[in-house]
Amino acid sequence: ACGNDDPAATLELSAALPEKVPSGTTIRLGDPAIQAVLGAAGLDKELSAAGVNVEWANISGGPQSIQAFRADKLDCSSVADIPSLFAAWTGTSTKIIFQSVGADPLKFPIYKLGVAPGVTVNSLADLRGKKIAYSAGQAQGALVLRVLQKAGLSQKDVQLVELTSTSDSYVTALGTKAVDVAPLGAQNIKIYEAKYPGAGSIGTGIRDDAATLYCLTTSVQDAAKAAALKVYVGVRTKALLWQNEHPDEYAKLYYVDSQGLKPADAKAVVEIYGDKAIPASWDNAIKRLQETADLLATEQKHDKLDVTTLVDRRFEPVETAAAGSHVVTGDAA
Amino acid sequence: MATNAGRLSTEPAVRVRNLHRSFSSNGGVLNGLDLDIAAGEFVALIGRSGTGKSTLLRALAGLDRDVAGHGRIAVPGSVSVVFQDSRLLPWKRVLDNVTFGLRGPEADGRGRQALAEVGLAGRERAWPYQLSGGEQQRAALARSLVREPQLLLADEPFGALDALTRIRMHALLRKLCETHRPAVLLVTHDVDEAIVLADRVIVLDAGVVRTDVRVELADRSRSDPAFTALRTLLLDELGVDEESRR
Amino acid sequence: MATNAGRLSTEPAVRVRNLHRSFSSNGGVLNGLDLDIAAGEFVALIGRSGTGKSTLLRALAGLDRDVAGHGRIAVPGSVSVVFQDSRLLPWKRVLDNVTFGLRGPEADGRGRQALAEVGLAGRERAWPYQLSGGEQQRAALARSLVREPQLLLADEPFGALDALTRIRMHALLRKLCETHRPAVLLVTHDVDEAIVLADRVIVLDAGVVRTDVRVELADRSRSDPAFTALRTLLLDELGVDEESRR
Amino acid sequence: MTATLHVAPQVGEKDDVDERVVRRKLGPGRRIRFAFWVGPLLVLAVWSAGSATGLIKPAILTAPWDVVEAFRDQWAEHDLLGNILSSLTRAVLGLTFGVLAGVLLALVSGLSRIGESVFDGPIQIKRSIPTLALIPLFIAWFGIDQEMKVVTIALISLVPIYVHTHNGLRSIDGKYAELAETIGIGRTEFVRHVVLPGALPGFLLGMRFAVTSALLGLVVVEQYNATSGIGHMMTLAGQYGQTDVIVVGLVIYGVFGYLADTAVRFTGRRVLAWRRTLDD
Amino acid sequence: MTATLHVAPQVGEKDDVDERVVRRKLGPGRRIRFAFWVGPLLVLAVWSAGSATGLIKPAILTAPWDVVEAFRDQWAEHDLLGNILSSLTRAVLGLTFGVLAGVLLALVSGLSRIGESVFDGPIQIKRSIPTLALIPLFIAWFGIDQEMKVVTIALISLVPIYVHTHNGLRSIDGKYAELAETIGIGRTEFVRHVVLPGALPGFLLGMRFAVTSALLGLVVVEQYNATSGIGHMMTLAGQYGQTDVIVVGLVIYGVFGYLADTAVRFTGRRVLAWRRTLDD
Ligand SMILES: Nc1ncnc2c1ncn2[C@@H]1O[C@H](COP(=O)(O)OP(=O)(O)OP(=O)(O)O)[C@@H](O)[C@H]1O
Ligand SMILES: Nc1ncnc2c1ncn2[C@@H]1O[C@H](COP(=O)(O)OP(=O)(O)OP(=O)(O)O)[C@@H](O)[C@H]1O
Ligand SMILES: [Mg+2]
Ligand SMILES: [Mg+2]
Repeated sequence: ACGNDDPAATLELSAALPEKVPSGTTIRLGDPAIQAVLGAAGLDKELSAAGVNVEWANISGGPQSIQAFRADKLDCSSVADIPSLFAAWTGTSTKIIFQSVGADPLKFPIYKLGVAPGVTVNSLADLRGKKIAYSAGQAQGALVLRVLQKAGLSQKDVQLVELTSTSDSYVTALGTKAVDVAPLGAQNIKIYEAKYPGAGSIGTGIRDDAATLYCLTTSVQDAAKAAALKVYVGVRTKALLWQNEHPDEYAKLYYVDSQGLKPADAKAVVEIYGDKAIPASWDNAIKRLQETADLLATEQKHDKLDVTTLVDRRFEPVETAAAGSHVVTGDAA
Repeated sequence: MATNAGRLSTEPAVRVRNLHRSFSSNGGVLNGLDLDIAAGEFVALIGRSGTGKSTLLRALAGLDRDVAGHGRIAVPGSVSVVFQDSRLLPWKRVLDNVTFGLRGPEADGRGRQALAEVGLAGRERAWPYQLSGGEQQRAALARSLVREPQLLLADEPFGALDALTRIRMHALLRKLCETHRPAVLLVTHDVDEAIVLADRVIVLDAGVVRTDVRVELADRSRSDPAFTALRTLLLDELGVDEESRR
Repeated sequence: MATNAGRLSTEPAVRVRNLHRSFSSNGGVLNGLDLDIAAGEFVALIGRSGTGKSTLLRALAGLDRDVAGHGRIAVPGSVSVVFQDSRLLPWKRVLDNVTFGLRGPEADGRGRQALAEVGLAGRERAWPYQLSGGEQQRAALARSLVREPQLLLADEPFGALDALTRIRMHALLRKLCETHRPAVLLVTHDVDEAIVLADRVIVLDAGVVRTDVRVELADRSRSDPAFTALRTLLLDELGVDEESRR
Repeated sequence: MTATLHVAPQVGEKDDVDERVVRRKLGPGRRIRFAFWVGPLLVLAVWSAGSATGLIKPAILTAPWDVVEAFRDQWAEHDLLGNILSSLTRAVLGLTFGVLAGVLLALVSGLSRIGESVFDGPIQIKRSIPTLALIPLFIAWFGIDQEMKVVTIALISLVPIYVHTHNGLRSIDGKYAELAETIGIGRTEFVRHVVLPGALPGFLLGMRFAVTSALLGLVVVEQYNATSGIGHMMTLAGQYGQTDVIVVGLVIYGVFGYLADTAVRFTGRRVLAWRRTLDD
Repeated sequence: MTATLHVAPQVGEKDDVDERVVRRKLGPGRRIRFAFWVGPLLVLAVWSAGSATGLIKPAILTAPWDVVEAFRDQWAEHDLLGNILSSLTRAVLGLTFGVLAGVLLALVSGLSRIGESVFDGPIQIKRSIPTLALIPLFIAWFGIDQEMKVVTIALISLVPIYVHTHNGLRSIDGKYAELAETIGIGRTEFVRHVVLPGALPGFLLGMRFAVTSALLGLVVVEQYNATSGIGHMMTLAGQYGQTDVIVVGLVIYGVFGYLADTAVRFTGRRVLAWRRTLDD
C-alpha cells in the first residue's frame, strides 16, 4: 500500500487473530458514535492499555468510506449493510468485523415510508401505482426494493422516481407532492409530519437494523492491525452496551455535542432508534445480508455475490465474548 | 441633448457668464470667464497648453457634470464636438464611426461622402487602429461635419495634419460654415490658422478671456501687412517675444 | 534592445536600404525606401498624412514584427521613441511614467527635473488622465529626454503645443542634442519647425524619400530669404501651391 | 543650402533580404499552431503514464484504456448518446435563458444606480449560496421535472453572465460615453452601439464561465428525477462506486467543457478583431 | 480690424449661480449612498414578507425570526463561532495558495505561448470537471485531513484567478507593450510595471469569484472528516432535517459572500483610481 512503506507482517485470513498488539500500532477508524462515548464509558483506557492507537476520522456511511478505503486513508468505518455489497461490486475488498442489531427491530425501524399530503397509503399493498422516490445506490433504494418485494409488487407496478437522498430532498419532494411515497429516516418523520399538514407515514415492517463495522481486507490482513482491531471489537461491544444503559449521556455526547442537535431532539432520536444488541451468532445477519445481495443483484443487475466472503467471522467470538450475557438470540438476532 | 437651449435670434448662440471651473488637484482653471458667440460666428480660441481651452469646450458641451465650479452657460440645442483625441469608437469601422447616431436612409451615403471629402475614400471598412494619426483625426472631423449642428466645438481638429491636408480641411470647414452657418468655437495652436479661418480670435489666459480680436481682413493672405500685424499681436499675447519668434 | 546595432563611427547611425512595408488592407506603404542618418545628425521627416512616416519610425524602432515587407535596417543599440499618441501608462502617475525603466538612485531626481523642464513641475503625482492634451505630450517628451539615447525617434512630439511652449520645447530638444548628440529623426507637419530644428529635411512620398534637403542656414530666422526659399521648396514638395498658401 | 531633390532610388542592394530591428518581444509572441491539442494530450499522457506505471491506482482513477472500454459499454448498452443529448438539451435551454436574463439584468443594473441597488445585492448574495442548498426551494416552486432543472441551470449560468457583463460595462472608457452624449443618441442606441460592444469582452469571459457552470449544474440537477443525462449517469455510478463510469462522465465533461471554452475564445478572437492587445 | 484687448471682466452677474448645460447622462450616473444596504435589506424584506404572509411556507424556507432563534441557539449551544472560524481558516488558507498559484500560472501562460499550451488546456479541463468528482483523487494524494481540504479549496479558487488574470493580461492594450519594448526593460520589470497593473482589473474580477468559490468549496470539503465548520454544520443539519440550521448556514454564506465581494469591489475602486470608466 502506498501509505505505509514498512512491510507489515501479513496475516492469513484463516489464521488465528494475534493476541499481542505491537507497540505503535495505529488503526484509522470512522466510527463517530463510538468515539463520542469512549471517554465517558472509560473504555479509552482499555484501548491504550492494550497499546492501540486510534486515529479517528469523522467519516461514516457508504460513499465516503469507500472513497477513503480506496485511497487507503481509513481502515474501518461504521455503516449499515449495503456499503459492503457495493464495495465488493466495485472491486474494493472489505470484511465486516462487527455486527449489531436492533433490540426490537420492528418497533424501532431506522426507516419509515413518508406519504405525501393527500395521498392515502394504509398498507404496503396501497403502494401499487404510486410514485416512489428511489435512489439506486443508497440504503433507501435497497429498502424500497425490499418493500416492493414484501408487498408482492414489481418495479413495473409502481413508478420509481430517481431521486438522490441528500439533505432534506426527500422531505421536500414529498411535501411538494413531487412523489407520493419516499423512505424517510425515522428521526425525520416527526419533522416531516409537523412541516406538512396532512402528511403521513407508515412502517415498512421490514428489518433494517443491520449495523456493521467494515474494514479494508488489507487492514485485516495486517497482523498488527488485526490484533488492534480485535481489541477494538471488544471495546466497541462494551461501548454499544454502555450506550443502551446511558441513553441520556449518549444523546448528549453524540447527538448534541458531536452532531449538533438540540438536547430535546437528541433524546428523541435516541428513543426512536431504540436499543442496540449484540447477536449471539452472526448467522441470521449473514442470511439477511445474502437476501439483500440477491435482491439487488436481480433488480439492479449486479453480479451474484456470496456474502460469506464479506465477513470475517474470526471477530464473531471476540464480540460475543465481550458482550457476555448481554447477547441476544431468537427473533431480535 | 442640451435642454436649456433657449436661443432667440437676437440672443447670442453661446452665452457664458462668470464661468468658474477647478480641479481639486490643480486649483482654478477657469476663473470667471465671459464669452458670447453669435449665431453663425466663427471664433478661434488660442491659449497656452494647459490654460483650460478643453475645459471650456467641455463645459459648453455639458461634459463637466462632476467638475467643481459655477457660472451660467447657454448653448444651442444641437452641438457637435470634435475632441482633442479623435475618440473613434474602436469597435466600429470607420464609416460606422462617422455615421454613428445618424438616422435615415441617406446616413450611409452622407457618411461615405464625408469620408471622401476628408480624403478617406476607400477606408470605410478599416478599423480605427488601422488608421494613421492624421487619418483618425480626419475621420473624427468627418463625423462632426455630417451632423450640421448649430454649434461646432472643435478642439485642435487639425493638429496632426500636414500643410496640404490642413488647407483642404480648412476649405471643407469653411464650406460647412457657409452652408449651415453654425456657431463655431475652434481651438488651435496655429495663430495663422486662427486668423485665416475665424471671424474673431480670443486668447485664453489665467482662466479668463485675455484678448478678443475681431478679424476684419479683406484678403486673408499672409502677405497682407494687416495679417502680419494681427499675427504679431496674437503671438505677443501668447508671450512669444520677437526674438524667439525670429 | 536592438541587437543588430553594429554602428561604426564611420558608418551612419541609421542605415535603411530598400525598405518595403505594406498592410494587407492598404497596399504598399513603404516601397523601397533608402535612408542614412549620421551619428549626431538631426533629420526632420515631413510628408502627407498617411504616407508612412509613423510606419517608418516603427520599423526603425523594431515595432513592426508582424507587418509584411522586407529590407535592411541597422540602428544604434539604444533607441528612444516619442509616439504620435503620447502613450503614458494610465496606471502610473506622471513622474513614474517619466522615470519608467530608469534605474539608479538619481532616476527620481532626473525625472523631476525633466518634468520641470517641460513645464510640468508640481504635476508629478497627477494621473495621465488629469493632464491636458499638450501636457500629456510634454510628459511623453520628458520621458524620452531623460533617456539620452543614441537614436531619438519622435513622431510629431509638438503637435498639441502652443507657439510659446513649442519654442521652449525646441530649445530643450536642441540642448539635449548638443549635450548627447543623438541621431534624431523627427516627424513634423510644421515646415518652419523642420527648418528651424533640423540639419536635413526629408520629404516622404509614395513610400520613398522624395526629397532630401540639407539645411545650411547661418541664421535660422524666418526673415532670412534663404529660409523662405527653403520653406517654399518644401511646401511645393508637399503639394501646397502658391495660391492656397496665400 | 544644398538640396538633393527627387532622390533617385539607390542602385545595388535591390533584393528581398529582410533584416529588421530585432527587439526582445515582451508579449507572448505569435500563436502556436496546434496549441489546442497540447493541453488535452498532456493530460492524457500524464494519466496514461500514471496508470501504466501503477502510480495512479485503478481504484482511484480508472486507466484510460479501461475508460475506453467503459465508454464503449455505456455507448452500446446504456444509451450514452441519449444521456449526452438529454444533458445537452437541458444545458443549452438553461444556458439560453440564463444568458438572456443575465445580460438584461446587467444592463439594467449597469446603467442605472437604482437598478444596481435593487438587483446587484440579491444576485451577489445568491451567488454566495450553494446551489445545492437552493434546490429544495426550486423543487417547491418548480417541481422536480424538466422545468426545475432548466430554471436551476438558468440561475446558475445567469450569475457569471451578469457579473462579467456588468463589470465589462462599467469598465468601458468614460470617454466613449461622453462622445455618445454629444452625438445626441438615446438610451437604446447607446446600449446598442456603445454598451454592448464595449462590454462584449467582459460578456465573452462570462460566457466561458457560464458554459462550464451550466454543464456542472447538470450534476446537481440530474440527481433529481432524471432518467437520463450525464449527471444522472454519474450520480448513479457514484452511488454504485463504478469508478470507470464516473471517469467516462468526467472525460465527457472535460471534452465538452474544453470544446465549449475554446469555441467561446475563438468567437471572442473573431468578434474582437477591433482590439489590438497583448494577445495579437 | 478691431481688436479688444485685455477684456475687462464684465460687471453684473457676479454671482455663484451654477447653470450648466444639462445633457442626458447615458452612463449610470452618481453612486447612491447606502446602496450597499439596499440589496440585502430587499432580500430580507421579501423573505420576511413572504414568511409573514405564509407565501413562503416554513417547510420550504424557515422564517427570518426563526432563523434568528436558530442562530442564537447555534451560537450559544453549538459553538457557531468556532464553526465559522474553522471554516474561515480553511477558506483563507486555501484562497491564499490558490491566488498565488493562479497568478503565477496566469503569468507563465499569459506571457509565453509555450507556457500557455502546457498549462492552459489542463486548467480549462480541470475547471470543466465537477470538484466533487475529483475529491477521491485528492483524498488519495492528500489524505482526509486539513491538507486535502486546503488543497481542494486552493484548486477551486485557483481557477477564476487564473482565467481572469490570464484574460486581463492578454487584454492589455498592445501599445503599452510596444512602449515597454522601446524603453528597453527586462521581463521582470515588464511584468511589474505593465503586466500586473494592466491585468489588475481582470485579477480583481477573478478575486470576486475566487472568494465565493473558496467559501462554496467548504460545503464540499467539509463533508469529509470535518468536526467543525459551516459546511460540516450544514451537512449534519441536512441529515437530521434541521431546516432552520441549514438556513443559518445559508445566511452566513450570504453575509460573508456579500461582504467579501463588496470588499474586493471597494478595493478595486481604490486601486483602479487611474481609470476613468462608465463607473465614475
Ligand atoms: N480631470 C482632471 N483632473 C485634474 N486636473 C485636470 C483634469 N482635466 C484637466 N486638468 C487640468 O486643468 C488644466 C486645463 O486643462 P485643459 O485640458 O482645459 O487645458 P488645454 O487648454 O486644453 O491644454 P492643451 O492645449 O494642452 O490641450 C490643466 O492644467 C490640466 O492639467
Ligand atoms: N495596422 C494597420 N493596418 C492597416 N493599415 C495601416 C495600419 N497602420 C497604418 N496603416 C496605413 O498605412 C498608411 C501609413 O500610415 P502611417 O501611420 O505610417 O502614416 P503617417 O505618415 O504617420 O500619417 P500621419 O501623418 O497621419 O500620422 C496609412 O494609410 C494607414 O492607414
Ligand atoms: Mg486641450
Ligand atoms: Mg503618423
